[in-house]
Amino acid sequence: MTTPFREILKRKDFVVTAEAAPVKGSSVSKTVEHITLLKDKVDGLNVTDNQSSVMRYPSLGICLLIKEHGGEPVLQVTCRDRNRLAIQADLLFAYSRGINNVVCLTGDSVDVGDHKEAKQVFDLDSVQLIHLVHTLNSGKDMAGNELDGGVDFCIGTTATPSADPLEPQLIKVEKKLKAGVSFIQTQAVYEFDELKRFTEFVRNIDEKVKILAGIVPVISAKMAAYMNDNVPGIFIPQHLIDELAQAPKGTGIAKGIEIAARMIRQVKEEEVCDGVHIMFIGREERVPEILEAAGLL
Amino acid sequence: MNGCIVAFCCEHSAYPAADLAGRLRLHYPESLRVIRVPCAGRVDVIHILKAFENGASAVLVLGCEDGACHHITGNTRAKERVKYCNMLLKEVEVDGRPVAMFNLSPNTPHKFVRAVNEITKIIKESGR
Amino acid sequence: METRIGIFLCNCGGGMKNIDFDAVAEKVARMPGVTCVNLVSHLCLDEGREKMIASIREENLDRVIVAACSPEFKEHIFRQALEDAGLNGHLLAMANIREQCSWAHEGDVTEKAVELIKMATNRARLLQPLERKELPVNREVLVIGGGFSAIDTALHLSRLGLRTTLLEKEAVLGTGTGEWQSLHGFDNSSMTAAVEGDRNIDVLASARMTAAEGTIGDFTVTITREGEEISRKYGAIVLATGFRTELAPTSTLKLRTQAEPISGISIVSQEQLFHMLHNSIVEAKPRTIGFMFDFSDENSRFPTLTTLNNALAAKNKWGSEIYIFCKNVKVDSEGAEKLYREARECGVVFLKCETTPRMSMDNGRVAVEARDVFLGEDTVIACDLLVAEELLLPIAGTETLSSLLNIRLDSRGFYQDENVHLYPVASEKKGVFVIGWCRGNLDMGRVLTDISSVVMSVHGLLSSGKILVEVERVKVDPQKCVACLTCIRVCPHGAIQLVRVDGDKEVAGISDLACDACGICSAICPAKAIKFQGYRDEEILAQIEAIGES
Amino acid sequence: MIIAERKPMEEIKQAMAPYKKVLVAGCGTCVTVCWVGGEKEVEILASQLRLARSAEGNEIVTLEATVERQCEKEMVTELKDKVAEVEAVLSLACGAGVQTMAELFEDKPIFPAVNTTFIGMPEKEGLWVEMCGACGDCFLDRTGGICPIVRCAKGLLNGPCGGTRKGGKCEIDPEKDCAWVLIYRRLEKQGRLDLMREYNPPKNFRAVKRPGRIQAVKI
Repeated sequence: MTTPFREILKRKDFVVTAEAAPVKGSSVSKTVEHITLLKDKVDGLNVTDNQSSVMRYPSLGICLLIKEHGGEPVLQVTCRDRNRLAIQADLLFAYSRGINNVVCLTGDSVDVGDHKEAKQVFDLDSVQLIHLVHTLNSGKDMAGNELDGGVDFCIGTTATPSADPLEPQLIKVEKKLKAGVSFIQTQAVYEFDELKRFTEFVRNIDEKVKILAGIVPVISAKMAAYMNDNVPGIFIPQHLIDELAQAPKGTGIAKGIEIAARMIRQVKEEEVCDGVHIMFIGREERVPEILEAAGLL
Repeated sequence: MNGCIVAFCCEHSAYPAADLAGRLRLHYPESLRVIRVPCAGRVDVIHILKAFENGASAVLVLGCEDGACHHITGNTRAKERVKYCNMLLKEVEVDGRPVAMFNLSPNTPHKFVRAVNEITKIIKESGR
Repeated sequence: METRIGIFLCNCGGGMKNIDFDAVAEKVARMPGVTCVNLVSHLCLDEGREKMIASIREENLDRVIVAACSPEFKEHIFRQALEDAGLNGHLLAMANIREQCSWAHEGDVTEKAVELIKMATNRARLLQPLERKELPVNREVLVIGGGFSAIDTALHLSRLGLRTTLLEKEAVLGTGTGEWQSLHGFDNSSMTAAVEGDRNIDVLASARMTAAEGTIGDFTVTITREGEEISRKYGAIVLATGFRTELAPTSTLKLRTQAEPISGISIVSQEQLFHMLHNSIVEAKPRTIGFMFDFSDENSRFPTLTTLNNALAAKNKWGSEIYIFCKNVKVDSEGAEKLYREARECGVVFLKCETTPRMSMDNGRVAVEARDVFLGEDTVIACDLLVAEELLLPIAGTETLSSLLNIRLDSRGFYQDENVHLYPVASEKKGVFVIGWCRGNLDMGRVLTDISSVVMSVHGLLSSGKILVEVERVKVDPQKCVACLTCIRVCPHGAIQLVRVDGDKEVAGISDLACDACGICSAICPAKAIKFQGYRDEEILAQIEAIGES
Repeated sequence: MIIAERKPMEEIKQAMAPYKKVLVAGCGTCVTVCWVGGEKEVEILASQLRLARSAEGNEIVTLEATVERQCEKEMVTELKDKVAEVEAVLSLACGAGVQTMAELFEDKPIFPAVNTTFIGMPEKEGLWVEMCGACGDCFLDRTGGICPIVRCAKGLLNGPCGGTRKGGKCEIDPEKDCAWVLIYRRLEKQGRLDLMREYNPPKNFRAVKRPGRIQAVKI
């Protein structure tokens, strides 16, 4: 029996979660492999919700698989694809099947995804979504109706510490904290000082909230440049791009893992955050190497 | 189908250039019909379209040199309009009806004749 | 009432042999509305004009077609003939059958001539009379600037009886440029004294223009002086704001500031050298002096003159060895050739280099390393004093002034200069002029030309106190205008504003004074509400329709 | 003001294919101002159609007319005689104008020649930007007079998303500003940033009961 994520956040000094990206299609065997490989090495497996607006297997479905295979799922819910009715319904279903952790986020615009002509919903925004989960936790739905069997979610959200300008982002983080979250997982960060500045800001508002630093290994200078141009909210500094460019051919992944592990170590040693959230999209099988290099195994 | 070339000539540049071409006896096709305008920027899309409706085989818009328009922006606007006209004509798949813009100064009659010859060549190549 | 069109054919005394005028006359006479066709051999001469006037009167014509030479040459003469016959001059249409028909083609062009006349006739049917009116203008002139060109312009205008205000941002006139002008042979102090003694010139020092509106003949300018706002009215505005210099970016060593002690300075500006030469505040005479110019900005007439003057003065006063590093020496300005010869004769060495020389400090001296293209070898010259290359740049505030007055800057940030149609001193806004160094890097001769040009232009515009304008030549139809502001945004002359008509409705209104009759607005109006008399859509399209008719 | 965009010519040409005589009808209000459906555009579209058809050897006759507001029955009625003469009408008005025309002339096929896109304003000559989403529940008072409903690509009500690009540009288009960064700057300038820190609850999307219908007070 795994420990509920809520308990881990309370007890553990350094929390580690990893992302399990859903597949495009119905074949989940590979995902099951990743789940089996990672479930005991990390404290929670976090499932994205049509990430980058690319249609995939549902977050909820993968969370069920994680649950079935004995892992601790963290359900990501975006506001892009569902209105308030659908979101509430999904959350009721999730809770009834033992999925008790939810990350509330806005979601990327459909313009960046593979169904650009879709109508994007955004009936709610991420702050309102956090409020909504609290409402459900209190035994009522958004319209004020009593629920027959309530829910009790552990609520998390996301933030972008490297945004420019930062101040408007921080105001939004402040609103999220006031709405009440147990943890924040950040967008990928590459500058330690940015992370430090961000956590100081959060600590000033909420001492108890757990902050998990987002780690996305970059495996080539080309990928870094691509991400800078195309992935919303990601800013990879030039010195890292240079470091990657200098890595000998064929050692890109190793270099990426090295850089990621270095960041994790620094985060842990300087006690800047309460943990990390590792997103090695498409290379989930190599997450253990990062954990090992960072001394987390 | 009259097959003429209609040339809208700015009175500050192309029109005197055309006069000078005549005085120097620089010959060009007889099918040219000059319409004098106060500035290339006065030439409107509808003037060009109507010239084609009337059977013109090509339209020239001739204005002052870049950066030296008597009315500052008239020549650049005319260039944009000519581009727009080409787009409108392409939209309706009316091929081989060239609209072109040339910039010249009043003392360049050769440039005027070259513009006329160039458009004549384009018409001939398109077989109209 | 049916139109009565008279056609006047001129064969230019037999200068158009490839047109059969009798055939033309016969064909054009058949066009509807044509009352008479007259064949004249020299329509532009007195005899021809008299015939024309008589015919207009006798036949009671209300439209006149002249088929002759280009309207570029004689249109105004024929217009006057119409006026003399009691007809509005704008009821004339010309067919250019000489330059653009007879002379442009070999072989018989009778048919083309007929068609050109048809085009003109089609247009003429639609022409409307255009009234002219005298509008009063303010005779006062605002000259912005306090340097040589500003002062000289004001003095000239005053002598012609036009009151002038000199607006200077510094506390006194002539600051900053005094030495430059003395260098080129002008006495600054006597000029400022002349201004002070001139009752026609009003000096507003420590003052800036902070707002401007209105059009030629009627500008309202807000001037801010020591926090106080003054509103004044002028008929014309002359910008003579001068220039500033900056060390060229190619110079790798820093220029000392003026505040630092003169002794020990090894890199100086032209102005600092001038100071050293003329104020005798130099401890040790520099034995070797280097000059650099024409590397960053090849438009170097002014730096050339300054260099030659300073080099000669240094040679005479200190007997220094002088080396001039430059790409080219531009000696086409007045007096430059002579100065250059003098410099060569007294031993100044010119080194022609394709690339900017390298400079380094060497024991308090500046080592200049250059490759002379004629010698083809590298030369290193240690200079006690190096006069660095300077760039001439627009003064701070140029952008502010240009946006206040709505005039453009060129690619280098100077006031409109490159446009040959406005050359040398007009801006795109009627009644606003730019002269001297604020429109670019000029030599003294050109500055003097600017001053005369602007004085003539302003005098011509304002001296009589009124301007003759064509009334509503370009006009907005208030019924059709949807006040979309497009024309206001596109007018290159700032001649259109929102106005209230019929009590309250806001529509675009064109100032007859400021309008320069380009027709850009009438082409772009999405509601087709702007009519440009003589070039209305109808008038242009009528010409197109005549093409190929026959 | 309502902003529209001309439909692709191909679509218009196909729609007009069965007809020999049509009325091209413009509107003198919003679409004139945004350079899409005024007298000038009517003239150009009619000319284009004639050129296209004459190139096919299948001439079309076009009547042209522009009324002050095509969304007013009384004004569209002016076109009665012209409509009677033609087989079809090509309208350059917004959707409201096209429907007014269709309702008034029930027996005639009416075709839209433009796509109505948004409520906006000119940012500069010839560039129109969306400003209002007609949500029926205006809260510009809380956002420094900048509407996040339409100026934020996601219509977020509580601050920027995490995708804001460097320099405060939008996630989906580096040409566009992030509305929430604009709101931040405006409120900061006004010393009213506390307003941005306040929670905005979910929006009432039934503020206008669709289809919208508003009865003004009868006076």
